[in-house]
Amino acid sequence: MTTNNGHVSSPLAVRGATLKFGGVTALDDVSISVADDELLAIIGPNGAGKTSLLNVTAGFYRPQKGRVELSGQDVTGLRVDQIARRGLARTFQGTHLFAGQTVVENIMIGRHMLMKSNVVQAFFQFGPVMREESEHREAAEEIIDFLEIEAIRNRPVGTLGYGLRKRVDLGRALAQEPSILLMDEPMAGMNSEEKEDLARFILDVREARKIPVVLVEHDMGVVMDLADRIVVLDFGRVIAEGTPEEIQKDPAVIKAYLG
Amino acid sequence: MLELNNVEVTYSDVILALKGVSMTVRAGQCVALLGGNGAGKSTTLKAISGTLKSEDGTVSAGSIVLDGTPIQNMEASEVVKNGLIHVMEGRRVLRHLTSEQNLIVGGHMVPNSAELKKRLDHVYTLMPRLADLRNRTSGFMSGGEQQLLLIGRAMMASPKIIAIDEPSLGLAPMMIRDVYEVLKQLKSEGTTFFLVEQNSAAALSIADYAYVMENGRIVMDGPADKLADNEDIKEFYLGVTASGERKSYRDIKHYRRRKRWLG
Amino acid sequence: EETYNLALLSDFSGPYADIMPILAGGREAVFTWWNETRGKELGVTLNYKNYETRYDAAQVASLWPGIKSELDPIAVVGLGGPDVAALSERLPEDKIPMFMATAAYGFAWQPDAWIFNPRPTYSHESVGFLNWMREQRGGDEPLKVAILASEASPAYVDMAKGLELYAEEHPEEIDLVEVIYTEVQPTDLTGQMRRVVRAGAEALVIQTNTSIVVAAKRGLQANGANIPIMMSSHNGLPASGGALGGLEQMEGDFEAYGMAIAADEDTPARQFYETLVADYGLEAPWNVVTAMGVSQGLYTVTVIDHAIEANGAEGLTGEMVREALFAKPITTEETHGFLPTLSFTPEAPFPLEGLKVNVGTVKDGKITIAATGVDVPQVEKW
Amino acid sequence: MDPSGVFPTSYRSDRRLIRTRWQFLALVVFMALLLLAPYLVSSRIIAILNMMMISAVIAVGLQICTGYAGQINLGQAAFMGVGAYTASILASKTGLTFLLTIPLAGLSAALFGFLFGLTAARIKGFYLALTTIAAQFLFHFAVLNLPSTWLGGSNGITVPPAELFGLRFVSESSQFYLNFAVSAIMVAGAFGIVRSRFGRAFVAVRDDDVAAGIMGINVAATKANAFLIGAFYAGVGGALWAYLIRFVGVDQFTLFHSIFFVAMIIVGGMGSIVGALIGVFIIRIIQEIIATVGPNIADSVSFLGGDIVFAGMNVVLGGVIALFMILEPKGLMHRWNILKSSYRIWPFPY
Amino acid sequence: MVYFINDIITGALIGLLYSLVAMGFVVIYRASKVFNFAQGELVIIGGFIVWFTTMQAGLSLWLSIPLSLVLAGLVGYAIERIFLTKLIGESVFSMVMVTVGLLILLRGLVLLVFGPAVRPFPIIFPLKPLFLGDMLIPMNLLIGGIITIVAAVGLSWFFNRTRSGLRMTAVAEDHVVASSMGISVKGSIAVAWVLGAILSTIGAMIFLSGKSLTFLASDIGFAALPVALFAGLESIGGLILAGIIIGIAQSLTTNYLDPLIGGSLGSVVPYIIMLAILLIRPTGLFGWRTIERV
Ligand SMILES: Nc1ncnc2c1ncn2[C@@H]1O[C@H](COP(=O)(O)OP(=O)(O)OP(=O)(O)O)[C@@H](O)[C@H]1O
Ligand SMILES: Nc1ncnc2c1ncn2[C@@H]1O[C@H](COP(=O)(O)OP(=O)(O)OP(=O)(O)O)[C@@H](O)[C@H]1O
Ligand SMILES: [Mg+2]
Ligand SMILES: [Mg+2]
Repeated sequence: MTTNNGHVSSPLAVRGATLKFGGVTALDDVSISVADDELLAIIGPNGAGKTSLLNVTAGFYRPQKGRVELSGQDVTGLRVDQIARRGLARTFQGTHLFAGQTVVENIMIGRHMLMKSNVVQAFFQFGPVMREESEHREAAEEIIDFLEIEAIRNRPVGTLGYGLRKRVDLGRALAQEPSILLMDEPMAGMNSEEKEDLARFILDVREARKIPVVLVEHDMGVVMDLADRIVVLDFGRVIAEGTPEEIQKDPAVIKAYLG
Repeated sequence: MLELNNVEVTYSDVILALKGVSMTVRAGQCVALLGGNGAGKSTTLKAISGTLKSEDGTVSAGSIVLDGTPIQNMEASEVVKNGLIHVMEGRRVLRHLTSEQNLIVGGHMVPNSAELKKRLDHVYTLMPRLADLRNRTSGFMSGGEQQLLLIGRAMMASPKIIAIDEPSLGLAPMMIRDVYEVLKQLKSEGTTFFLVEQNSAAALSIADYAYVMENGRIVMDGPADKLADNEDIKEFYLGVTASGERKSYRDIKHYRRRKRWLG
Repeated sequence: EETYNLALLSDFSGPYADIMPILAGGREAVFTWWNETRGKELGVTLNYKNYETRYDAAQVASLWPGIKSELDPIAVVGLGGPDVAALSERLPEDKIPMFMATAAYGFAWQPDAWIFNPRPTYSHESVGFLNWMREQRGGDEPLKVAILASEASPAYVDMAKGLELYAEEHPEEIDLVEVIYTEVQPTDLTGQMRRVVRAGAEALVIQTNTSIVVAAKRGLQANGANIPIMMSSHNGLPASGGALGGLEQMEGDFEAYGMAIAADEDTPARQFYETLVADYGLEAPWNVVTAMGVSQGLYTVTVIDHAIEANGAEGLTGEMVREALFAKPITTEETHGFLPTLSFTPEAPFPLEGLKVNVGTVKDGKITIAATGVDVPQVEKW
Repeated sequence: MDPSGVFPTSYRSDRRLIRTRWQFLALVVFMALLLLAPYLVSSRIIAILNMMMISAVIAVGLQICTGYAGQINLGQAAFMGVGAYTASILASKTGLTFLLTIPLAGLSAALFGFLFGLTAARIKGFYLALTTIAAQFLFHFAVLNLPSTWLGGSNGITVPPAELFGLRFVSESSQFYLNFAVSAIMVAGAFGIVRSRFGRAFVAVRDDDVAAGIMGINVAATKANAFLIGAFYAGVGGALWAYLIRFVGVDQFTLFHSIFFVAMIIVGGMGSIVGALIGVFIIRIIQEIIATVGPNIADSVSFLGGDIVFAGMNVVLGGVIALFMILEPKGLMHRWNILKSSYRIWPFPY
Repeated sequence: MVYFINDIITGALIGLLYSLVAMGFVVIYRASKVFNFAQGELVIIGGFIVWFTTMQAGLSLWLSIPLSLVLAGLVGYAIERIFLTKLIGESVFSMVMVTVGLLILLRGLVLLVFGPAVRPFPIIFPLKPLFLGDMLIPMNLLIGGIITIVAAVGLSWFFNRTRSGLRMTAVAEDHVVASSMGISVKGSIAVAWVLGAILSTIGAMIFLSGKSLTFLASDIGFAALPVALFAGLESIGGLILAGIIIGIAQSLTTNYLDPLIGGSLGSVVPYIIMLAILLIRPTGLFGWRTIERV
């Protein structure tokens, strides 16, 4: 992708982000950039700042220093929903699903920002609203099909096990038709069969949507197999960056993380 | 020590989540419970610890006996007084309290402050990371840090039996090793464990006996080492092929999926 | 033998629940008395039924159609503001008059009313009292007055507003030195009372409620002052004295309203009360609330009496009852001295001419009549 | 609702509120009965129905704001008051037809609600509940202290009856049709709103406003919208109220009235339009029963004395609310939903 | 000037009375996360208990005051047992809503049991004010202020420094987690209501001493609420500052602004101040900040 002033811009770039909470430095001058259609993994010990990095990217935290760019546009300081509307979707560490709502409803909420009807139309339930509902419902069902969660379609999410919730979480993010997807520990709480499934889903998403994915994950098997490139954080700093092979051999990474 | 006989659990009076589960945990043992998503593992733990009520669930049949006392549908705080602590999933720390206050609350039944201090030190030596974080507001800690705190908090009560839900969830590889070291240590000190895990390899490495649950029923059980050799377990839970190699996630076959997306 | 129905609106569970049983007892005893005396002569029985309004306009509005279809009353015996609010537009349509017990409110001061008060507005009553007090004091100076009101209810605001306007237009009579707004159960009025004392107030008008009287009294006592307080019927001397722990605490304070004072003296009103107690099952004590209920009952039955006289015992309608009210004054004899002679006109819901108030006070720990038939000057509508 | 084994075949049918012919029939019969009610029952009952329909509009609005969007609102009576005053002033001073005053009343209440909704962007939970109480007190203060030529001050405002083509809505039954028409539109609209993207956004903000933001939902705007819509309903209800009582005064819109609206949605169940309707029905019925039966009890059991019976009103109402919370904390609709899902899976318990 | 200072002092003391009533409220919140809408009703119930033991039973103050506090505690306990225990395990929201029901119910019960009459309230604190030169300070408010400060310091120490306090805090954080750690949620909530009822009764004594008692006295509950929110729902110590600020503001408004505008701005001023502070600090001056973590 090229911007008008000519230089190549990546779908997502964080430049020199520093984030402090009181005395705690969660991020210390972190820069990453994601290439088109790339699967970038971010790894690092607990408390290294991985989630914080995603939060800064998504606009949930505002870095004290540094900038966040989406396709070359500076989005630092925008509200989360504004950033989401620019095509950034994420899944959560732990779940932040709407527990009382069913799976379909959760996914439909993901489509909220793509829908256009206004309150008056909704009140009178005429014309375009109904059509729009059906269209988006169809898209939601497609995602449900894809993630193979048809059976639990009408179950309230609060009654699902941890693993299924993560799948719904992914579905909801996909429903936003993002141009970049951030995933925070999607595999946590799954057995290896389920991890295989989810890995397949992630690969399929990339293939079908051609969007870059940023993945934070502790399961080294998953990370090494799926990632095109890995960034390693420790104490809020990037300590290594490279292909899976390089990272696996990096002594600093072994010392800080792999053990 | 802990015995479940034909336990059935119903949520909201309609959803039958456990359909006659029986298992036994002997004193000093570590028993692992494996199973896929939604199999009913967490439900089993909640049934034991009495925390079902908050989700509108009840033990609708069968009995749960802890050291001779029937504890099905008992008040959660009473179950704890009988010596069982449940470490819940979902990283439920007391968010506005500091990490150390969380630990102190965990040890609230400790009679005197000298003993409390001793236990705190014990936790800090086993998990030095928590010592660094002692004055952090727990709600702001990272996911993994919270997970550690939960384990530490359970230790503070020094229960006879710890029922723990996915201790390795969200922990970095090194940290998993450390935590399992801690569990082993506690086990050697005589604590009984009832362990629900997705990280089956880790779980089987410390467990004496294991149950596999699917769809609210126990489908397989046996000594941990026996199960670890089972073909199906290897394939689905340990992620190794029959030949003993780890498969690559990239090689998962498309044909296993029923349908391609946006084809 | 004819039977007519009266609908009685009551508040046993709202803000006036404390006085309701007594007030209800008073008016019901009058109906019993009338049925057994005049009613027998005329061949008419008055039936009545209580309806609980909770002092809530919604409840009144919702009850009204039922009252109409169930009772088809020839008159409504009302209680307070919510009844007026809910029914002021309905009664003219349904052609049923309503008779109230209390003083009137400014907001109901409209011509061609179907709702009537035997007493003028609270502001009329306080103005009448204050003028009397100024004459008692003598001299040409205006009387320095403070008002203690509350915004908790618009009715309370209304009471203050009328007096304020009068004072503005008659500076030579009343000098309003302070208008203080407080809560219905004030925390402490020491500071406010100090301002009143410093302003040299000679009278303190409190027509709101008993709790405010008590708090004001304590505030005055703390300041070592004793400014006479003027109260109205619903928060008068016995009620306020009782809430202070004894009438003697109210020594020198006043109550003033256009109705008989329930004093210890032997008055015609007192005698009639004794008759009701002795022969007609009245259980209420001799106090202002009973007096209010009895006077309400009395002028209601008198109007009906007049209506029967004019139209015969058969086929009486609400409209006839209202006409009877304008046709002929209700004399003070007919109400056994409970009310002055009342001459209603279609101009206002209360008599505009010949208004009088009575003043009661506490002397040596006893309620005594300080003045009767005090003239009320003309008060402009506010 | 479909029995076990019947599944929807299109997304539209899955969304449908009325699923079977029987349901449709039941609805038609219900509406027809309501329409004919003035010819079938006494005017007392019609008066009760009038009260219920007006309360229903207001409670449904509160349900959207509190039940769906999770913004606890103890100022609904104030919002209602704004609507009632707007309609009264427009009707009495400009003689505007009710066809315009009612929506305008809704809009002015919506504006007032929106202002408080803006605070909801920052203030949450119980803190917010208390700021809505502030709305209640400020409304009271404003009416009494603004020049009385504006809002009538302590005098209140007399309202001319609603009129259409020379027909005056003064009798119980003519008002019934006015209330019926407006409340039917408002309730149907509420169903539309809660099932649209707005309803989903409300629920999202209620359940987890952090996640909602990350889903691209503007959280602050959504909360303000919830207040706006809730207040709009209150305003419309207030206008109906003004036309019903034909006199508005500030003491008709107190904190206690707000509390009763909250009680209605509690009893019916949070987060359900039908629940709000049920709640209105139950609370109003209890009020009416006590008001009707009370005097008879007082008459026949004289030793109880009138005051005991009537003080019992609050005890019974409060008791019913407390009892509902204890026995059915999620409201009646929840019990109904459980019944429904058992029916859906019957005869297979799993 | 003297009068101005006097108004400030009286205002501050009235503010402290609000703090005390608010304290009952905060204590219940701190130990159970239940926001008790029926706080004003607890005050009148306390008031009626005091009235009953003194005026009705005729006990001396030395006997009746402790007895009233015990009875109030019992009433608090009973309310908790009847209405809240059954809801443990349900959402906190349900519990809060039950207090809305309680608000209506208790009002009715008070009417039913004590009737609606305005009753004299015993003179518990000397009626004679304290004279400081030209200033006079109501005795009940002065003593009440001292009691309030002592209670605030004590309770604040209890909740922040002792292990029992920490235990209750844990309950307020998360009922399920607390009970899964062996903390009796029931016990904590019971203690909270007992304390809340006792504090309300003390509040009633100061508020009503030498005045009169009706069910209208419950309005103080809504007058005190802004103080609690201003301070932040978790902060007991903060109530003192909040009460003083709101009390002074209210006193100055009623004494100097109201006469100018001819209205009752004083009664809404606490709410206006509260709104302003919440817009700046959404959880009050000292309340816990909401933790949002993804
Ligand atoms: N809002 C906050 N306030 C204070 N400290 C915070 C906040 N958010 C994060 N931190 C701290 O910043 C550090 C980095 O946290 P972060 O959640 O980014 O870690 P992480 O790499 O995602 O760890 P994990 O793998 O355990 O999830 C942690 O020590 C955490 O305690
Ligand atoms: N509150 C609830 N209401 C209704 N059904 C529930 C509830 N909680 C759990 N269930 C259902 O009970 C079954 C067992 O759930 P449980 O949480 O025990 O699974 P799990 O084995 O722990 O799964 P995971 O590994 O994903 O955590 C699931 O089908 C789930 O949907
Ligand atoms: Mg993280
Ligand atoms: Mg689980």
